[in-house]
Amino acid sequence: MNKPSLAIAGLTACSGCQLTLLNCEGELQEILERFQVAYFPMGQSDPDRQARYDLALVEGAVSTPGDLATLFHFRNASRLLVAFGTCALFGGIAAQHNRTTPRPKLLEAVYGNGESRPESFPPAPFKNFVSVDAGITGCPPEKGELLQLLGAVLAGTLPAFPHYPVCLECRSRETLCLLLERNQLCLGPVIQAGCNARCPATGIPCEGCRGPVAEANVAQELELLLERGFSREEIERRMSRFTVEWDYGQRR
Amino acid sequence: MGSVVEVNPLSRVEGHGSVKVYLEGGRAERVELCLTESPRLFEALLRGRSYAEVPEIVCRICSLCSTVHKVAALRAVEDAFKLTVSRTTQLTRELILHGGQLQSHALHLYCLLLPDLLEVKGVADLAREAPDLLKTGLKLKQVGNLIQEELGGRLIHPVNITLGGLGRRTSRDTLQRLADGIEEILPSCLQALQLFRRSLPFPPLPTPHYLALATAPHSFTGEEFQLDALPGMPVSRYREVVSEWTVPHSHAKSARVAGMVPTVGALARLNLSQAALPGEEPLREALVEVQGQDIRANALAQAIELCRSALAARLLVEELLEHDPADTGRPPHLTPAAGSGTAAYEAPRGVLIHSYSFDASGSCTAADVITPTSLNHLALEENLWALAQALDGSEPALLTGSLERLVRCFDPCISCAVHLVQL
Amino acid sequence: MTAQALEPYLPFAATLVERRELSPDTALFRVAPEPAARSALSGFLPGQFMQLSVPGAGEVPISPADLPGADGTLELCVRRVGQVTTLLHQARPGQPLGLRGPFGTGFPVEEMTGCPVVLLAGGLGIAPLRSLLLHLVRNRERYGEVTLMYGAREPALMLFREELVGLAAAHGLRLYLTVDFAPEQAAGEYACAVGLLPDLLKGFRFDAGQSYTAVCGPPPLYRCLIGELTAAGVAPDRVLLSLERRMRCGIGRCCHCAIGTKLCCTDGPVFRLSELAGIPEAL
Amino acid sequence: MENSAYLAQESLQQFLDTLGGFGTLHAPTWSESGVSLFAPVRSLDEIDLGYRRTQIPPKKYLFPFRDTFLEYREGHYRFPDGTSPATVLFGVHACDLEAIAYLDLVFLSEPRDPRYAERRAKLLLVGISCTPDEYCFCSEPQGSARCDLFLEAREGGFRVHAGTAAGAAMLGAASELLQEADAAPSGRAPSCLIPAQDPARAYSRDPLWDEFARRCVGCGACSACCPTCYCFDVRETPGLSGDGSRVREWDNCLFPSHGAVAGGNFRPTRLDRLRYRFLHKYCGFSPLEGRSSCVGCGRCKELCPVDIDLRELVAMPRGETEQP
Ligand SMILES: Cc1cc2nc3c(=O)[nH]c(=O)nc-3n(C[C@H](O)[C@H](O)[C@H](O)COP(=O)(O)OP(=O)(O)OC[C@H]3O[C@@H](n4cnc5c(N)ncnc54)[C@H](O)[C@@H]3O)c2cc1C
Ligand code: SF4
Ligand code: SF4
Ligand code: SF4
Repeated sequence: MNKPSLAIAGLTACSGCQLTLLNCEGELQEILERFQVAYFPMGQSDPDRQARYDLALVEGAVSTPGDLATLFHFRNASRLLVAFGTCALFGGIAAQHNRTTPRPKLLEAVYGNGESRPESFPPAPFKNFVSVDAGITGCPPEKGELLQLLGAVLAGTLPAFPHYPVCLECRSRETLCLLLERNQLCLGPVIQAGCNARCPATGIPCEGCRGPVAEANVAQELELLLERGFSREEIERRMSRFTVEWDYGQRR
Repeated sequence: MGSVVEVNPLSRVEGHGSVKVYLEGGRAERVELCLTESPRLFEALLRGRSYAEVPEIVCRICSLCSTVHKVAALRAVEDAFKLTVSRTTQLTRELILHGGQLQSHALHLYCLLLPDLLEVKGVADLAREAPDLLKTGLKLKQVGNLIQEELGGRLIHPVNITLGGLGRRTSRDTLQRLADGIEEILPSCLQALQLFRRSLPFPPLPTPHYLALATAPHSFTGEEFQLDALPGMPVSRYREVVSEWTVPHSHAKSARVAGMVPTVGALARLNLSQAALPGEEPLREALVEVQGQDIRANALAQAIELCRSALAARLLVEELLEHDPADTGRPPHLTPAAGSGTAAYEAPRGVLIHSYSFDASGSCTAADVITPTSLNHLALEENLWALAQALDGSEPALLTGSLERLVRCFDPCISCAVHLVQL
Repeated sequence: MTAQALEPYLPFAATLVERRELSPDTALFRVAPEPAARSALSGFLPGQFMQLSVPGAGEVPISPADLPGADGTLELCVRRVGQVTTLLHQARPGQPLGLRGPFGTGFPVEEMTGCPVVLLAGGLGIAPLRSLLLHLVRNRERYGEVTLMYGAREPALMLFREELVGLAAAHGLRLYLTVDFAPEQAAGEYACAVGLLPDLLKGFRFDAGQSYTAVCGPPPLYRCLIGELTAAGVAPDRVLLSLERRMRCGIGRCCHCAIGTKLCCTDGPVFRLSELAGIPEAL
Repeated sequence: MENSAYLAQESLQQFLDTLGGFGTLHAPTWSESGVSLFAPVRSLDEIDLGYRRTQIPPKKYLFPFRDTFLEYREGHYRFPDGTSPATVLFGVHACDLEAIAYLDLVFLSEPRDPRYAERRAKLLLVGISCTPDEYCFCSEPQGSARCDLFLEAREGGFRVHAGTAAGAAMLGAASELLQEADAAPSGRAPSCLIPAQDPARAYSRDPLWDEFARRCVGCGACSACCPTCYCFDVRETPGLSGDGSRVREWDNCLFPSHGAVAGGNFRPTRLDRLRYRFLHKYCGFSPLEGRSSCVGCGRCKELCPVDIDLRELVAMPRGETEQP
């Protein structure tokens, strides 16, 4: 069998998604054996920019003209483009102020008005610019889901990730519900599971790092939290930490 | 006519960057290090966020050092609120930082640097050409990560270490498993000393001005900086000694400390601190070897720290196992108050400073993060310049290859370098 | 004993033998089960379904388009819509597959003997009805008049057209083919009417009192056709509907396929209209 | 040995030690974070004898949240190796026992579910009397025959009754700890099942339906924690080396994916899904049509973040129960 060629790249991000690949210590050697690594500057010199890729894992949000060019390059050069991580899927941590503060203001706060101010626009997810074939959510993504994706691609298909909220995994682990029992600002009911409720399982409310679950009842979550005394402003701030594009009236 | 030789992108480093050498009549005229990572403007992200959110957000500056960013941010917030944490919490934080250092050094040494020693292009080649060495490195990394994941609840951007305490105390069973894991890798750590003793075939480079924190044994934090032989400077007054500015060609900032060009990281730490751990006799020779060396010895210094972290982690696990079961590390209830706080930590790559101010409602009014890579920025440029001059007239391929290797010696973390935060 | 009898979840081994394109997104797959599994398939009724596994992607319910052949092979007519079906469409002959079944109720072919039968197929609904049709044709003398009305979106998507026309000629079937729209009639193609199945049914005269009707097609089709059939006077227990739902296990456990309090996999997929009375969600 | 005996409270620890000889002892206890759960225990003081309800019911022993039930290699499927350990589940309330009896009907009817059957055969059930609280909606049953042993609370101890041969064997092993049974058992234990409902109610126009559909956050707690909910989803997970596994996992009728197919959804709205839940709980799915599967444990009511109690739709008075 031909080895599928693999590209791993990053846009505006913390490199956590790429690091997640390197964190698959037990499987990394097998991965490197089964794929032909064509582009992976973080781990391999002389990346091949001319190649065509069977699979491109691209992390990060799109926030500069350079990012956009890179994204288009990988879209055009790849059979399967995977939005790798929450930033790529939802904009992520860097996009949290998109709705509240204009970009130039943010830039000015860091770089002043000098010439060294980099060109940049509000960080946006891939789907605003190109079509993607699959996504792995999470900030950082789960190793297990990355491995599932790689296995599925080798098998000629894409992984079947579940689409339900964090609460299911949280309950199944028999942990205390922080929303009901501790009146904490837990976003579990509206967030995509797959992390096995990492945070609630350690006693920390879900901060929503995996983005919205399909057809979330956002309006009801909002009501639940308002009832518990959180201000609308605080709730929205928390919800927008990883995803700005919430429809707070959605009940679907 | 002038021409430019470029290394773009810098590979096998974390983040996006490039090096440009401007040649004039075949001679190196100028070297520019451009850290081109897209900025995420963390300062603006933090403005108006509550004290509780600051560490959660700011740890996303960088995945590789997310643990130490998180701990530093927590400490800075706690400092602002004059909060002390329980012994369990302290020990857990120290242990997870050693996990972080193990994982980071193992990654850098075995996946990013080793290909240079073996003259191959990267980790994929290693899997073919040196699978056993790679496997050893990955095993070390795995144990570091196991510590991070078990204690932090998540491998990157840990959740269990929180303001004033812990989500929950690590169970005895888990600690026992960690102890077993650490025991297993101790021999490999010692082997790393031999492996990374080989230095790169460069001409000698400028002697660094080492900068590190004065820390207690197996701790990562301290109240004072040490810069070469200069007397201690208190962390709380870091602004008086650190001067930072932006440079036109790079998204990162450069810094001087007390007017000097500092070098931070493993090499600096080992040159400045003498604190030894029990059981570290086998390290002595290597420790002597890195004294007074230029940045090429950073790899050996990291290997030494790999051993130290494993030894320290073993001690910490034991201490945690024996420590008072009543101390669960449960965080106290916090009432926000106006204040400012600063904390400095030794990240794997060197000194890291977090500093925040809050108003009476606990909302963040000022934030400042100085990362090791910005502290190293000037030293790195100086070294590049020195190397470019020494290699004057060489083939461009040799020149760029050598420059790239030099960059790797510093183990720069570009994504954090450009996310400096200052309000 | 076959593996099937032992373990309801364990697919028996099967191999892809041959594949034939039927339309741009649909193909006919000939699948050979391991010899030990043949006895499990011997009682197969038209309208029953199999759970087909494509290793790597998973398992999907498929109603075979014909009864198992003498050599034990099955014909599966599958449209490429998602993960499993796409992987199947990429498979080459020799590809190992898995099969479980047959499951569910089939068409009551015994009860139907002596009666006229009207088959109404929309789109891919032809797959299970083809196995019924082939059964009727092979036992032609035991049934009354056989009619097939088959509607597709456009001529290119009409499956088995030549075969159906040939069968009609050889066995005296009444065959009505219709398409929602016809872009351009290419020379040499069989003519087919343009129009919707329910409209076609409106003008159709048949012995409604005696006839069994079998319907399979996309969900919206059922409601329109049932209106016409009951108006024509077909008894609700002679209106046979082959329904589709999400299915995971095929044996009444996973509960995805519930229709009211019935389970599509065990009480169906072939239901009588009379059984579905009082279940608003059924159709 | 009689099938019934008296066990004094003081002998309970020794009795538990004896039960431990029949399998790993699991019992109601508390998690570190304060959740009531069934978990392995070593001694009596870890057990909460007066517990109300565990968050996750005993179904987790028979039908775990995620279960790899097939593996494949080179395209051929097989069962994974390994068998489940013998387990003594101590301290199960009558409602949860009733629920297991219901699951038995589902999974042990032909064709038997091999994974369930294997685990069920290794699970010994020891029931115990309960004290209903405000969430319970059963009729306060004090006993149950749907277990191997039942411990009915008595002055200073328990009346222990063996319902199966395995139960009798446990009694036999503990004979030294037991005394002659006191009085007769306290009447026949009524069933916990709440009455079956007319499916037409699922399609009623009651405005409460819309209110529930508006509120439900779709968290899935009600089904995940229901002792008789057993919908499962199946996922195939290819590995890196051409092998793979097929996993089944608790599914949940409140999730949009439950009725989704390529190109559509048979239960597109939350209202459709709540109606489904009503039908499954109170009307029964074929072949158990006409049977309620609600044992009145009260979990869904207690754990729903938005206080949805589907029984309000039929205004069932508390204590109205059905005799099976
Ligand atoms: C009784 C029965 C008989 C069928 N017969 C045929 C046939 O002869 N030919 C044919 O092409 N198709 C048939 N189907 C439909 C076929 O099962 C689906 O097209 C198929 O499951 C899609 O799977 P997928 O993985 O390719 O699609 P995806 O969209 O990737 O599906 C994901 C999962 O959803 C479920 N799913 C999606 N669509 C359906 C569906 N329509 N019905 C049930 N589950 C679904 C499957 O479990 C699948 O694994 C039948 C369905 C049923 C219920
Ligand atoms: S803690 Fe959060 S995730 Fe867990 S059940 Fe409660 S709301 Fe859901
Ligand atoms: S619980 Fe929430 S914040 Fe935590 S890892 Fe899961 S999705 Fe992310
Ligand atoms: S527990 Fe309540 S909110 Fe959650 S799915 Fe069930 S009914 Fe909906």
